[in-house]
Amino acid sequence: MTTLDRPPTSSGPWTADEMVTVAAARTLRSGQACIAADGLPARAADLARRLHAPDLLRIDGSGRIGDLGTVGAPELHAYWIQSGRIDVGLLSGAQIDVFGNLNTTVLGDYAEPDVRLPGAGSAPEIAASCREIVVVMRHRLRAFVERVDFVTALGFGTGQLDRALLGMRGGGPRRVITDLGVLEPDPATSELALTAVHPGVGVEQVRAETGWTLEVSDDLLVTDPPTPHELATLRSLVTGSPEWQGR
Amino acid sequence: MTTLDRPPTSSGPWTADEMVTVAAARTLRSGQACIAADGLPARAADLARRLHAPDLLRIDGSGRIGDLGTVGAPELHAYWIQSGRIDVGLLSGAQIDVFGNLNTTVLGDYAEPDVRLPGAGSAPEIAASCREIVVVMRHRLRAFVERVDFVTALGFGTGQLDRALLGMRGGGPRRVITDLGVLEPDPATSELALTAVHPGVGVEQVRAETGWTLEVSDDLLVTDPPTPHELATLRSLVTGSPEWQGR
Amino acid sequence: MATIVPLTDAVADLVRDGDVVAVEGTPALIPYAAAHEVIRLRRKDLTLVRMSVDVLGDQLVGAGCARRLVFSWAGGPGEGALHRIQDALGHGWPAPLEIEEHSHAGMAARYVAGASGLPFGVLRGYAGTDLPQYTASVRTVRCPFTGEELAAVSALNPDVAIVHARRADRSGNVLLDGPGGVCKEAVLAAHRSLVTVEEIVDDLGPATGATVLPSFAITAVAHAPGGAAPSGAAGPHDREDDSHRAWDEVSRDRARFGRWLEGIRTP
Amino acid sequence: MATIVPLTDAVADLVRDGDVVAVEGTPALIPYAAAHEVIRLRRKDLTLVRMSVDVLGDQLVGAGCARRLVFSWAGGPGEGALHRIQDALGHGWPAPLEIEEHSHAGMAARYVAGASGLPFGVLRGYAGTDLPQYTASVRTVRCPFTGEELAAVSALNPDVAIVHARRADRSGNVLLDGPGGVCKEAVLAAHRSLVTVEEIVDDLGPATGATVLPSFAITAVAHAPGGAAPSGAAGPHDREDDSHRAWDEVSRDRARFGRWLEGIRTP
Repeated sequence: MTTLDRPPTSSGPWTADEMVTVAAARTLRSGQACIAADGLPARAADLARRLHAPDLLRIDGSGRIGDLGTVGAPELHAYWIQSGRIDVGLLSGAQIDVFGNLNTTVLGDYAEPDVRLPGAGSAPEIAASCREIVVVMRHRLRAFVERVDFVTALGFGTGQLDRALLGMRGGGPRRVITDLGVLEPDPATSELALTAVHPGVGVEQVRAETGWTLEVSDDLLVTDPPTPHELATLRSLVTGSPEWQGR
Repeated sequence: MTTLDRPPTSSGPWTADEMVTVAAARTLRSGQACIAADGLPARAADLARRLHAPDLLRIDGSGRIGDLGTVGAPELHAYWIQSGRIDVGLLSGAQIDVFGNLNTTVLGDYAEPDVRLPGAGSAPEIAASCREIVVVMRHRLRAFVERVDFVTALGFGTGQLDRALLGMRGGGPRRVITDLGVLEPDPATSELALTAVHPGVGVEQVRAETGWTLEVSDDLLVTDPPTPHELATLRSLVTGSPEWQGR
Repeated sequence: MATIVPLTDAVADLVRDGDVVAVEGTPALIPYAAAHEVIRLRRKDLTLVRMSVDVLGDQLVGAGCARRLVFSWAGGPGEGALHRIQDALGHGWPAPLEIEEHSHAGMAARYVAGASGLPFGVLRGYAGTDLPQYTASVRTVRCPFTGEELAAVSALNPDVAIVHARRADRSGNVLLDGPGGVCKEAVLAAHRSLVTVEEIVDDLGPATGATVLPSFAITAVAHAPGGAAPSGAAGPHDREDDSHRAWDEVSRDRARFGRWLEGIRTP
Repeated sequence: MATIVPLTDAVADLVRDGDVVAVEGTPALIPYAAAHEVIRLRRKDLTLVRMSVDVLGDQLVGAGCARRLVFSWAGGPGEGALHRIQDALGHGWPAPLEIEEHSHAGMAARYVAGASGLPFGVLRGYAGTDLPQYTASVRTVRCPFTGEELAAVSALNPDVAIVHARRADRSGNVLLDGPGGVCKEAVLAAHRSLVTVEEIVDDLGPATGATVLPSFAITAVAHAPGGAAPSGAAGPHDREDDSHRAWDEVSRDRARFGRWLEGIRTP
């Protein structure tokens, strides 16, 4: 990443999804174990394995443990997720709020929803137990809300102490990577603040798509653009359109 | 079985262990699932499969499910034993008492035992959850006691209501097969009473080896002697000496 | 011991109006043939229990078989909706639909408890989420050693479980396609069970106990080659995506769905 | 990620005086080589956790390594006793021995809870037996749905777990010999773990996840061909019976055991 001097004025020859996927892949390290929802999160993990993290172990929601075979849903959730031994959980959602809580259940009231979403899947326990959570989402005003309509997966709840009070072992959201930039929890408040923008994206554009008063880091960075090698590798992985919904 | 007219005066050309094994095998039916401790109980199950119960499924303490492979100890105990789906549990013990409680833990006081025995193994939960329990033991006064020194596996506890009060699903001991005869719980009291003697065994001999006032069934039977076919089949299975200890 | 019976007879015998019916299966092996028999037999008032509700669930709800869903994920193609389920939830068509929703971890723990003869399961789950306030089958339990509070979920013991598997032998022992999902737990938790299989063979071949369901733990086995189609064909992902897209078209429209339903019901 | 290290270094690094050490393995694959390193390194004050305590446990107790046993079965050849354990229990030789005993079901539930990050496990167990009054790690818990009382056991999270397996790949992923026993749970429950393996290969070959321990969940892998001898040779049962009988002779007599111990400790 490079320090921001002035807002870049054009995005490069890559799509917003490609930028998100590359940025998410860069957060993963070799030797880690990660669990990634289907679609874009899974693709970010696969990309990391091809680029800089050949020994990243990817566990998926169907129980696949890397290339080592498959375990049943009970074992997946008890021995692998709940035990807290997974380093990174990659999640997505239809809504995220200032405290990084995710909603994949309903928009509107539970009993009379405006939109019924798919539901929880493994997200509540991934969010609770993985050492850290990386969220990938499209950055839109309807999705980045002050308070999610339904807490499907806990971020920091209503503030900094909630996770500890609930006895959670996982550290919660460490980074939210969107198609506009990167948000990270403020160490003092756990509120998500903007710490980087992608090339060609301005802070005001991010604020306009964020439903709370977005704090901006003093050290705001501009994400390094995807390298030709990153893009070529990613494009060799991609078939079909990515799916975003956290699962 | 034939009704007892007079005590037979000689045992046949078989050993006491063979008589027990044959009598235990006869209680098992094709289509049942049984779990049998190693040694004589397991041999009884194997004999039944060769004789009259080809579709008897034998589950063993190491997690073997018949010829269908092996499951881990957690699955064995949770899905197979605890669930209550096993028809017959074949157990043994160093002591048994009037209510069919079994001891494989200590003779004497727990803290300062006269004899330290191997311990519980899977017996407590087999005794609790199998639809019925068949006990095989050598009939000796030191083993057939009014009250076991330590309850390792519950029979009927201290009386007829104990199992129900503890919420147990399994029916408890249905039959105790010894080298002298067969004991079954009295339907009214759950106390073990003598319901059959093996050929050549007299009631007084059984009473002399029993540490409580043994009731004798009005319809006392004499076990049919092992047939030549039963004996030949058993002998083709046997290698080494049988082990009795409940596991 | 499982009996080996024709599929229609098995469904007619085992699935009754008002039953709680678990239908499980990894994406590659979904028991569509059995579910379509349920539709043909016009079973009604079912509670459908399924961790990941997908096209099969949409079909059973649209056909009016299910009045209640117990699930932990209900999603259509891509980000798409399951239109028949949305229609039932939003407009009560063809009948109102109740839901009871969980997380995957909670559903898995409920099946495990059911298969294990326990009344409840314990997990680190649901904490801080809004799920428990809408789900009576989530409570808390305190660790008798540490005092810590954990989530408790009530055991699932469906009236009947339906799964699809690769093969069975002639005694009714079933080889599951692997340890994925909760097929084994669903069968062991249920009072009755039906396993449809691709083939019935003399010998199951090499297997570990972890992926075998012994005959004595199953009620009925039905030979249903292709019984998981359109799931489970070679190249599962492409095939599944295609069929999902095709289903989206059918499901979007009540009339078009009605024609699909007529096709299913016409012998 | 597991590191692949020489056996002696692994044991020296991972097993420390006073540790709670789980040593598991089905009868065919008992990690004798690692246990003998523990003896050579004169580790002491260990709590040995092992469901079925057999010759290996007798050796560790006789050598003065263990001051406490947590187990659910402790039996020698046939109906025979484990003389070193009997001697420690009865006469405090070479040191007093404490015991904490369970049923197999309880021990399995304790390992599962430990591997699952839960503080306790629930089972239908121990009911009506005298075991709970001598075992602080058994209590009761009430079902928050039915009110029923069930047994609760505290989780086992050993300091270190030692198991033996067929093979590992060069990244330290381990193929277990099958789903028998509690090897997988012991490793996942422990803070540190050592897997000794017969061979280290380029490719583990076909496996299901149920029998694989991924490298990231293991601390160290040591190449120890024959490391389960005398268990685990071809024709395990005969071989085991023979070695059990031979051990009975050694174990019966303190002096003879002393010579055996000297042999083990002499490089």
